[in-house]
Order: sequence, then structure tokens, then C-alpha cells
Amino acid sequence: MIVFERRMEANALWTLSSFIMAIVAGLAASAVLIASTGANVPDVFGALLQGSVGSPKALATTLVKATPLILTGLATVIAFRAQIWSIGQEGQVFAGAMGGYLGAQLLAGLPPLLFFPGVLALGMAAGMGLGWIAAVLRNRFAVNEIISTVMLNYLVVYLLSWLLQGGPWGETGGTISYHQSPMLPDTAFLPALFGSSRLHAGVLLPFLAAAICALVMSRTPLGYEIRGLGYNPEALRHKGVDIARTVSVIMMASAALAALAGAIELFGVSHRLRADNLIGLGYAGIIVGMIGGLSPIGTVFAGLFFGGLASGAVYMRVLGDVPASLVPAMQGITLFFFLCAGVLARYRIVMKVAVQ
Amino acid sequence: MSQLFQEAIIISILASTIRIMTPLLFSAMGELITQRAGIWNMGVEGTMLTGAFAAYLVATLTGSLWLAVLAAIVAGALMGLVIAFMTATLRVDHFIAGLGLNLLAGGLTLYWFQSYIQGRAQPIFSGFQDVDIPLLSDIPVIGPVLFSQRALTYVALLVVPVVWFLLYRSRYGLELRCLGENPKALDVKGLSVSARQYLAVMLGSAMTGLGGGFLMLGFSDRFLADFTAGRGWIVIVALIAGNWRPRGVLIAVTAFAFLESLATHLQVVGAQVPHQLLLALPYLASIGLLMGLRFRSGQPARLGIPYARE
Amino acid sequence: MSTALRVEGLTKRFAGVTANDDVDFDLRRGEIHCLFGENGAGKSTLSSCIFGFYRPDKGEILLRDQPVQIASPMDAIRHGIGMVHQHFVLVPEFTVLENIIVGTQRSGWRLNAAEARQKLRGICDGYGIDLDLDAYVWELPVGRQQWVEILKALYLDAQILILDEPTAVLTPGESKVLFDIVRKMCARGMSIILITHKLVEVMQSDRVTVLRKGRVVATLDTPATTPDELARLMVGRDVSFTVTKPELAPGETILAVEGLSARGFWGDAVLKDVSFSVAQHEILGIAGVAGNGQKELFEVLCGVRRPAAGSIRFKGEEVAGMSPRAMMDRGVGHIPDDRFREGLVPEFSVAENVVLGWQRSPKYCNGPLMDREAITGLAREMIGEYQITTRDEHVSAGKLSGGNAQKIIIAREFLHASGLVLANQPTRGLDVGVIEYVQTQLLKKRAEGFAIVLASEELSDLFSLADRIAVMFKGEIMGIVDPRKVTVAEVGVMMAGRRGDIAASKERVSA
Amino acid sequence: MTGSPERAAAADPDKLNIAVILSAGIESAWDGTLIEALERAKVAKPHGLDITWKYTDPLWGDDAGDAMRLFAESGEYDVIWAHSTYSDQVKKLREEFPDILFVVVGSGNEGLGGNQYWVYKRVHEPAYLLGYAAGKLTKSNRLGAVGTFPADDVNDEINAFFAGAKAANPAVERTVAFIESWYDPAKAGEYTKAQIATGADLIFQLTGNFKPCEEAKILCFGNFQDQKSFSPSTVLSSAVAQWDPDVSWIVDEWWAHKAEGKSYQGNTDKRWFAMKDGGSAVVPNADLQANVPAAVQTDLDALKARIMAGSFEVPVDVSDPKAK
Ligand SMILES: Nc1ncnc2c1ncn2[C@@H]1O[C@H](COP(=O)(O)OP(=O)(O)OP(=O)(O)O)[C@@H](O)[C@H]1O
Ligand SMILES: Nc1ncnc2c1ncn2[C@@H]1O[C@H](COP(=O)(O)OP(=O)(O)OP(=O)(O)O)[C@@H](O)[C@H]1O
Ligand SMILES: [Mg+2]
Ligand SMILES: [Mg+2]
Repeated sequence: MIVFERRMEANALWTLSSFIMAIVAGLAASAVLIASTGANVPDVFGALLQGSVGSPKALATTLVKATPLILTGLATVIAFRAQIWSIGQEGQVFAGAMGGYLGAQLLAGLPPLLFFPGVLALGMAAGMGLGWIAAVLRNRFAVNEIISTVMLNYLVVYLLSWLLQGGPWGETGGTISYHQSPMLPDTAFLPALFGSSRLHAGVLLPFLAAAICALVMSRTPLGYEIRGLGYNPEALRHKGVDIARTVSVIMMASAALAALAGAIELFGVSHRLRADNLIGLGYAGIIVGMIGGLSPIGTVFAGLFFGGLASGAVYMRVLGDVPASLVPAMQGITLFFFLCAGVLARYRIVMKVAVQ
Repeated sequence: MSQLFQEAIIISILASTIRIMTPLLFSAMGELITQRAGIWNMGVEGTMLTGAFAAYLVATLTGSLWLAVLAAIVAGALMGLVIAFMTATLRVDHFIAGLGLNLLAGGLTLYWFQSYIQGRAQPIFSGFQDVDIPLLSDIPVIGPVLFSQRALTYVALLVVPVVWFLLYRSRYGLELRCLGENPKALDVKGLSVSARQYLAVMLGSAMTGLGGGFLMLGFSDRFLADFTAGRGWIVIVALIAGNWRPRGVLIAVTAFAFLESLATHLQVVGAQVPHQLLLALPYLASIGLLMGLRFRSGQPARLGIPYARE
Repeated sequence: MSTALRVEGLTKRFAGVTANDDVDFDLRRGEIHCLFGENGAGKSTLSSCIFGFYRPDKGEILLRDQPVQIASPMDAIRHGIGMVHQHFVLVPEFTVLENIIVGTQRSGWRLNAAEARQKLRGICDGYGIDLDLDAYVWELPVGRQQWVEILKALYLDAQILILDEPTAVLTPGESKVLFDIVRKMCARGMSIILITHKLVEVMQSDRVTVLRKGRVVATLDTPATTPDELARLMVGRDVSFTVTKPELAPGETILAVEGLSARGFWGDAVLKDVSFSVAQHEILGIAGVAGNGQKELFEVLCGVRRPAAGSIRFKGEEVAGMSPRAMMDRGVGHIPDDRFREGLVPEFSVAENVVLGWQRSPKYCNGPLMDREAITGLAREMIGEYQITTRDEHVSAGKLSGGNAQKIIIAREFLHASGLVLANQPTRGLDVGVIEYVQTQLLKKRAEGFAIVLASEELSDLFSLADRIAVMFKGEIMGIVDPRKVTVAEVGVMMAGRRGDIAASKERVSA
Repeated sequence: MTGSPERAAAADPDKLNIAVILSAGIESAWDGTLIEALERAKVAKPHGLDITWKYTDPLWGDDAGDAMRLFAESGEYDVIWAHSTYSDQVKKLREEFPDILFVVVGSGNEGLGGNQYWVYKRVHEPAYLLGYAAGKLTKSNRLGAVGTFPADDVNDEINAFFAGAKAANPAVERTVAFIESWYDPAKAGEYTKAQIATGADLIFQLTGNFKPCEEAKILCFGNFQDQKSFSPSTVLSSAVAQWDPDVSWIVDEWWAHKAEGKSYQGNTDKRWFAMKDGGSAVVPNADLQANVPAAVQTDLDALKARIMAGSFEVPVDVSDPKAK
């Protein structure tokens, strides 16, 4: 009989090597998949590597792609650590972009040093509004947060659709009716770093956010309460923590992070409001946060890994000639090996022979 | 708007309610079994999608719809096997196992789909037709609503009492509920917790997969990316809203389907509001309904908590 | 007498701990054999190994002198071994009957309750157990849940029954009934392994095996030993069972409760018109069978539950309906009865638990960050002062034994409280050494001028500690008595619902 | 075309390699019809060119931009045909690759001019004809249309369909539904059924799900491609997009640049090829011809002839269609 025996201490070296093994195993399994369609495996992986880390431009793309994933991942970390099962990151990303777009209208003309913080803050505020609604539904009306956040996701998507199609924000004129807003003015583009055309200043924010999250989680009373809430809310309640208030704070903070992702996408990448580049960022963030072991630093690495895969996907498609849908499949496969590796790091596999 | 109250439209609203709810019902009953056994399977969407894809593949390859139904069931059970391995054996967090499954299913089905059609015209199949039950289908209003539906619809409606019986009146059901409430109570009687969890998750996922397969075979003729379009999430919502009881889940699924059907007909009769608002109606109304409800939570006590003896 | 079961050289290690170290043990047919030892001595682990729930790393188990392979509870059950676990293994959402039959039916796919019902009737009648088989377990008071556990074992035809601290949740009356039934079982040839921390109960057994730190210290014939000897063997030093309580004149009134009532989840009255007061240098004991409103009373007093009516005056200020935070800030300390659920965050380290509730206090913060140095410093101090046995302050509290976990709570509450301590069942499940310690600490606070409300199901505790005893029954106070003037029996009668002398309280409230 | 290779100057190109960025997938009507047109161009060999191409899976936003860049940098592609709203991406590339001809397609694009050409597709004329037929054939005087999302080049068709119907039969009432999803056959089915329940007896189906029509045994119209094969018993006729004139326009422009040295002159405003130019067509289902009375057919033929001759212009109306 095979049993898993808990290790005394998770061994750092063993943890690291098991995760490397997971990546290798994940890639190996993907190779089988690639080979099954007759494509050339080394070519495909070459393209993947080239597209994710092969050049400064590829690295920039990886960073840009990782940015929203890390932020939605952090949103997940904060909520899930408190055992608040918010699935609302998806809608909050949309809300962030919408709030940011509204901000761009309201704050147009301000100097950049005021404009960008202003519009990002408005985006985050819009997300926080959503988080607040879910928190009120949970605290006041005992509506399970999975239900409320899933429902709010749908509502936000339809709201954006209306704003862009039939509502006030749709692009009018020569190219009317295409589910997108007009292009933002150049002054509303997040400034580029290192003269790159792609690497916008927003890529710095996830790292800043992760550092803040790490500090908050491990060193502040709020982080203490978040962790405590996840472990044992009853004890916290007995010891004077206002659970409803803490839940609201957590859901709003989490929503703000997810919304920041949406706002950065708007000002850094798409430069106009439209839905298709926002779809899936929230759901992917949940997975990123969980692969990151619900730790802010782990989430950064997981986000970079997923960002690299996403960035390499196009190269794989164009140079390696495999369907782009290989990438989500590879992400899924790698995720599973990661999970197995996580188990390996925490447990020892022991073959138990019946003792006579 | 006044059109809405004509008999033909009322019948259409009700019949549409039944059509929308039945695939969801299979999946929701499947997820109910899974969750009552303590496994928080978030992979409903992926399981339904895989079930739908398997059904499409087999339907177009063999032309047999019932083989396709079987394929959806088997595909669902296989997804259940993956979930069971992750949660019962590896004791991975249930949420991440399920979400990972969604990712994997979304990618793999699309990848295989593209490999399957390979640039040629997409094969299509001709799905299930309505079956008129003799005599009953002639009853006014009720007849066309209830007795002129797909064969699997009747099965779906039967599944509710069957699941109820399984959970509350069978020996296996008592053990299954025990898994969700306190698996240790089985363990101390010398029964294998993980074997039972495997069985429950595979059975539940098979039904979930069947829900996806029915969506394909009953209401479509082709597969497309993201075919299930978020219905898996609605299933999870219905389970929570239905308070983990067969009847509650039935009510939740019905209410949701009715709202969706109503919104559909409102748009069609030309309600003068943005169509997005009508599309959002079921979601808005669901939240509203749930705000008014309060009950003692029926959530299994050990739901989502991996069981380990030591 | 023949040997029913023998354990030879059993060793069981958990990650980092050797819970049983080369244990030899034997159980004779028809005897009650006690396992006695400190919290964490390895009693439960040994039982679980015998029951096949844990797999020992080394050692042999023999039944009627035949070596047997017990790889799982299934094997144990087949060999007629039954076990009642220290913490209930029940499904609250199931009925009593369902709890008993789940997993026992081996064939047929419909539930077959009728047969089971009949068999259970026979068992209940045979032992004089009175239990409604169709009641939901969550409806039953804890004491009755214990019978469900015992019935589970009997239903499976146990010949050897392991009872792990069955009386921790029973009233003295219920414990007595349990012992009668256990005697009957022995008379019918069953053998019992009984784990208990209560010396009175140990003294009723036939033999006793004392464990210390996983090793067997001695196995003795009970009639040939004394409680003092057992206690000494257990902890390795002398333990005094009688704490000395100095006479102190009560000071000013700290807490005055008038006409307090509260409602439960279903709107039922859980507290009815409760009035009492406590003064400085005073311990008010709350006697009563568990489930008669003590828990709710403490919850209302510490702000976790809102009262439906009535007044609570703390140092003259009306505080009824205030939040737990407000009560804590005013100096109310609370030692809850469910320590790992309400008193501690088990996953937090000892140090983090020491500041639980005060994590935002400027004392432990350095600007927006928590002050790690201050907190670990404090934790080290507390570990020293309260003799908490732990590797260091970073160990998570859940890894400590129940006694040491309780010490963290006591340390924290005593540190932050000023004026009033509410202690609900502070010694439940603790070994005698730790009980002595807790009692000493309570008396120390009393001497310092605290008012203390102390609920306990152990009347002996209350008689040795309390200045006055309020007896609760069905959410009401049956009377407040002076322990020097009444007998245990008289209080016992009041616990069963007979009204007594309330004069003592009336006097104080008007004072 | 025989002989043209000899006549061509030595410097004249004989190969044209196109990179296609798809937006929905080869199985969709939008992308599938383009590939079909390319197949025909390959056979036709305009300017004697060997036309080859490579297409991607659906790519959007920056991903599409990256793919275009990879294609451009490889130096192997003469035309990059980005088959939807991609002018934001082309904007970032076109100056860097002045020799490459970029194509963007459909609504939502910006007319950049230069080496970006903007192909537009209007299928409103065939839709008008279908509507005209529907107006004549309906017994309930109620027609339905089911679409995915409202958009400029979807609205024009739906509006033209009903305009045609009104022209044929002023009593016609219309019902319109959008499902707000690209792929959800089950949902599309429910909307169609709802329309049938309100009395619609002919459906203009833009979502590709004909099952409800089969079940209700009513006729319907396919959109964008010949959808007869989807449901041979119900698809009376389809409004079909044909990319052939668009392809040959682009090939000509490229040829003019490459072989004749002219500079690219991309259009800054929408340009589409009308039915008479072969940009779109009506493809009837011959098996169901019996359902169309001869008189109706005659009217239709006459109308079609006027459209083809340019004497009748179908108005382009892109406002959001609503039920009336
Ligand atoms: N599942 C476990 N994992 C790790 N260590 C354990 C586990 N169970 C028990 N231990 C450790 O084994 C030792 C013995 O525990 P055991 O439960 O047998 O004590 P006990 O004598 O029953 O104590 P108590 O009187 O408090 O019930 C303790 O040090 C405890 O920390
Ligand atoms: N999974 C575990 N890992 C580490 N230690 C454990 C684990 N489970 C239990 N223990 C420890 O084992 C010891 C005995 O556990 P047990 O369940 O008997 O609790 P206890 O402390 O005796 O509780 P009580 O307060 O009821 O006497 C405790 O010290 C507990 O902290
Ligand atoms: Mg124990
Ligand atoms: Mg104990």
C-alpha cells in the first residue's frame, strides 16, 4: 500500500527540486501532446522559449502579460487566505477598466503625475464597489460569496456591453458599433519604460503590490486578522475582531487589486475600452494565486510563468505551427504536475508492507 | 408586451424553462452527489465541456446518439477520476483541483477539436428530437410543456427523485452523506474513505458530464470553443442556493431557467429596454431572491476539507 | 482470570514525537483497566493503535495469547474491539440510529433500519440505556451523545471496549450511570480499557497502568494503591489536591447582572431572568449540567451574544449589548470552554496567540507593523511564568497538548484583563497537575482583587474555589448558595431543577 | 492565364505569400469563407501568381500584433491579412514594414491609408432579397432574426432583411434578438424558439442553429455562407459573403506596388464590393425551390436584376435593430 506520510519540515531544497521536476514533467507531457499532432517538438519548444524569454522584446511581452495575472492572483491570495471564496476577480477586472475609462474622461487634461494615479485609483474604486456589494450581500443578507461574485461577474460583463453598445461609451462615427470605445488620447497611454514600445510603466505595479501584500500579510495587524479569519473566525470573533468589517475590508482590498489589473490593461495595453482583452484574466488569476501557494511572492513567480507561456504562445503558433489552444492545455497539465509536486514537498511517499 | 400573456407564449416560456433547466439538472444533481461526499468540485464547467466534446466526437464519428450519451458519461467519470485522485489521494486543495480541471478541459477540448477538424468543414450531427408522449402531450398547456420534450429531459426530471432516494433511503447514500459530514465516522468503522470518495466523485462527475453531453446532443449540432458558456458556474450557484438538497437544487435550477426563459421572451416580444438588461435579468433576480432567503445552512460540515487520518 | 489482550513493545512515532515508546500492556477478561497519565502522555495514541486506527511502528498485539494483525479498524471490529474516541466521531446531522448503522450494513442496497432498531432495543434494555433512536444528534446534550458513541461500539458486538475520557463531558450523575453500565458489561465478560483524568474514577477500576511521556511507568492493582501515589507516578512529583483558599473580604461590586435573558438560534429562551453580582476578591461559581445556559451566559457577558433583555453593569457602567471589543477594552477577560475553537487560533504560533485580540494595541505595534520583538519577548515571558511546555514560542498552538493550550489562554486573559475574569470550564480534560496549576492561578487573581465568574461541571472544583455558587437549570438561576453552608448533594438537587436559596444574591445586588 | 509567365519581366514576382490572422476560427463562416475565396484565387492565378498562405488560430489584441510582427520579420510574407478589427495593431507595424501590404477587415477599424487596406463586407443586398422573399412567403406576417452581438456589419443585414420584407409586405412585423455570445447554440436555439412561439414563421438565422426551425418545420435563411448543408430541409436560401473581389483587389494593389512600382494607396474609408461586383450573393437551396411560388420567384428575379444592374440601391442602415 502506498501512503503519504507528512514530512516534519518541508525541505526547501526538496521543495525547489520537486517544482523543477513538475515543470519538466509538465513539459514532457505537453511534448507528447504536441507530437501526437505530428508537429516538431523541439521547434515548438524553441518557439515557446524564444517567445517568452528569447529577446528583450519577448521578455517585455512576458512582463506585460504577467502583470494582470499577478494582480488578480494577489486578489485571490488576499481573499482565499481569509477563506473568502471570491470568484469575482473576473468582473472586478472589467470594473477596473470601466472605472479607469470613466476616470480618463473626468481627469482628462491633468498632468501625468496626477492623471495616472487618479485614473488607476478610480479604476480600483470601481472594483472596490463590486467587492463592497459582495461583502454586504454576505454580511447583511447571508448570500454566499461564490454565488454573489459569479452573478456580479455576469452583470458587469453585460453592463460593459451596454456601455459600449447602445450606451454612452461606444465608438461613434466612421466605425460605429463595434463594442469598443474610441481610442484614448496619447497622453492617456501609460508611459513606456526603456524606450520599449510595449513595456509600460504599469508592469512595475504588480511587484510593488506583491511586496505590499507580503508585508501586510506577514507583518501588519490586518494580515494577522486575514490569516486568523481563514484559520478560525470564531476565535477572532470572541477576541473582539469585527468579522463583518474585516470581511468587507478584505473583499474590497482584493477587488481593488483585481480592478487595478483591468485599469492597467486599459491604459497600458489596449488603450481603448473593450471586453475581449479582459476576458479570462480574473479566472486565470485564481489559478495563478493558488499555484503561488496563496503567498504573494509565490504568486509573482506563478504569474511570470503563466505570462511567459502566454507570451510564447503566439510564437509557438506562428513558428511551431501548433494550435494556440495548446497553451491552455499546457497550462492545465503543468498545473497538475505542480500540484503533485506540492504534495511531494509536503509528504513522503512510503510503501507500506504489512508488518508480520 | 401584452403578448407575453398569450397562451402560446406562456407555453413557450414554460417549455423553454424545461429545456434550459434539464441539462443543468443533470450536472447539478451530479455535483450534489460529489459535494455531499465532501468534495468541493469547482471543475463543473470543465467536466460539462468535456462531456459535450466527447458527445460531439462520438456523435459525428459513429452517428449514434446513444453511444454519444455513453461517451459523455464516460468522459465525465474520467474527469471525476482526476478530481478524486487530486483530492482524495493527493489531498490537494479542492478548489484548485477543480479550477485546474477547467483550465485543462478548456485547452484540451479545443486542441483536440482543432486536431479533429483539421481545416476541413466541421462535421455536424443531427441531435435528439422531441418525443411526444401519447395522450399526455395532447393535454392543453401542460402537454406541450411537459410531455413534448427530448427523451433525456424525462430522464433528467426522474434523476431528482432517484438522487433523493439514493441519498436518503439507500445504504450507500447514508455512507455518502457521512463522507461529507464526518468521514472519520466511516473510517473508525473500518471502511475506506477514499474508495467511497472516488466512487461518489466519479458517479457525480459522470452525471455532470452527461449534462454537458445533453446540452450538445439535445440542443446543438456542433462543437465550438467554450461550448458550455459558463453553465458550470450556474450549476455551482444552484447547488449553494438549493442548500445542498435535491429539492432545493431542483427549485434553484428551475427558478434560474424560468428567469432566463422569461428574459428571452421579453427580448423577443420587443421590450423597449436594452437587451443587455434583459440578459442580465436572471442574474439580478437570482441575487434578489437569495437576499430574501435565509435558512439553516445545509452545507456538508466537512465539504472541501481533505480527509487525513493522522 | 484469562488475558483478553496483550500489547508487547509497542512504539508509535509521529513526525517529531514518540507518542508511545516500547509499551507493554495487558488486559484481563472482565476487568476495568485504567490508563492514566498527563495530557500528551500517549494514552489516546496507544488506544488508537490497539483499535487499528494508527499503525504502530513497532510492537505486537495478542488476543487471547494469539498474535493478531490489526491493520485497520475493520480488523479490530472483527476481533471484537470497540472504541469510543476522546473527541466524538458523530455526524450531528444524522439521527442516533443513522449514526449507529452507517457503514455497518454489508449487503442490500436499501437501508435496513428495522433490524438494527430491534437489535439496539435489545442492547438498550439490557443495559438500561434510555435514548431516543430517532433524535438528531445535534439536538442531544453532549452527555447523551456519549451514549450514542457507546451504543455504536456495542452494536458492533465489542468484547473489548476502549473508552477514551468518556466522563469528561458527563455530569457526576451520568458518570455514575456509566460506571454501573460498565460494571454490567464486565459481569457479562467484556473487558474495558478506560482513560480518565479523574482519580475518583480511576479508583473504581480493577487495575491501572500509568503512562508518562509515552512510557509505561507502572501497572498496579487499584485497591493496592492510593490517589496520591498515582498522581506522583504520573507527574513525577507530589501533587496537592486541595488548594488553600484564603479568606478575603469582598470589595466593591464589579459586575451586577439584572434580569438578563437571551434567545437561541430558533428564538427559544436560553437565558431567563438571570440576576447576580460579583465583587472584588470574589469567585462566583456557576454550577449546572452542561447545556443549561452557562455557555450562553458567558457569551452574553463577554459581548459575543446579544442579550434580549436585562442589564449588565460593569464597574457601574451599563454594558449590555456591547461588542466583545468594548468588553475587552473595559478589562473583561474570558476563558471559553472550547479552547481550540473559541480561545485560540490553532494554526497561529504561541506568540501570535498570546496577543490574539490585542494585535492592534500600540503595545505590540510599531507604527503600522506588528512589533515582532515585543510579541516574542512577551511570549517568552509568558511561557516562563506559566510553565508552558513547548519547544519555543514559534510552535503553533494546535500542536500543544490541551493543558498547555489552556495555559496560553489563561496567560493572555490574565495579562489583559483588569477587574473581571469569566472562566468557563477552565479545567475540562486537563490532567490533575495542570488543574492544580489553573486553580492556583485563579486564586492568585482573586487575591489581586479580581472578580471571577467560574463555571464548572466539577462540583469539587466549585466547592474548593468559589465564594458563592449559583446553580443554573434550563437558563435560569435556581439559587445562589454559600458552599460552606450546603452539601454537594443539595447543590446536585438544585442542578436537577429544584429552586434553592436566592437570598444570598438578592442581598448582594441591593448592597 | 497561360503564357503570362513568359510575358512577365524577369523582375516580375511569380509568388504571393499571404499570412492570415483569423479572428474566430476556420470553422466559423466569417473566417471559413475567406479561406474558400483564397482557394479559388489560387486556382485562378491572377497575374500568374502562385498564391500560398498560412493562417493562425484566432488571435486578438497584442497577440495578433505579435503574430503579425513575426510574419513580417520572417520576410516570407507579402501580404498580412488580419481578418477583423486589427488596425490598432497594424498602426504599430506598418511604417516599419513599408513593403508589406496589411489588410484589416470589417467594423471597428480605423482607416489608416498607406499600406493598410481596409476590406469591408456588406451582405445587406442579399439580406434584402431574402427579406423580400420572406415578406412574400410569410403567412403570419411575422418574421424573426437572431444575432450574436449587434455591430455595424450585422445590423446592416438585419435592417436590410426587414426593409426587404416591408417592401414586399407592409404588414410584416419583426422580432429581433441578440444573444450576446459568439458561440452558444443552446441559447441561440431558445431565442429562435421564442420567436417562433410569438408567431414568426420565417427566421433569418445569424447564429447557425437551425434545429428549432427543423422542429417547428418552418423555413429559414442562412447567413454569410451557404448553410444549406447545416439543415437541408429548412434553409431556403442563404445570404453569402464572397471575398473574391476583395482578394483580387488586394492582389492587384500588391501587384501594382511590386511589379509596377506604384506606392500603396490604402483606403481610409470603408470599401466594399456590392452584389453586382461579386462581393456577395444569394445562394438558394434548389431542393426547396418548390416552396417558392413562381410569381414570387419572378418578382425576386426582377429585383435581383435591378440590384445587379445598379438601378436599385439597397439602403445601408446600421442602426441597432429592434423588434417592431
Ligand atoms: N496525529 C498526531 N500527529 C502528531 N502528533 C500527535 C498526533 N496525535 C498525538 N500526537 C502527539 O503524541 C503524543 C501523545 O498524544 P496522545 O493523544 O496519545 O496523548 P493523551 O495521553 O491521550 O493526552 P490527553 O490526556 O491530553 O488526551 C503527544 O505528544 C501528541 O502531541
Ligand atoms: N495533526 C496533529 N499534529 C500535531 N499534533 C496533533 C495533531 N493532532 C493532535 N495533536 C496533538 O495531539 C495531542 C493529543 O490530541 P487530543 O486530540 O487527544 O487532544 P488533547 O490536547 O488531549 O485535547 P483535550 O483538551 O480534549 O484533552 C494534543 O497535544 C494535540 O495538540
Ligand atoms: Mg487523549
Ligand atoms: Mg485530553
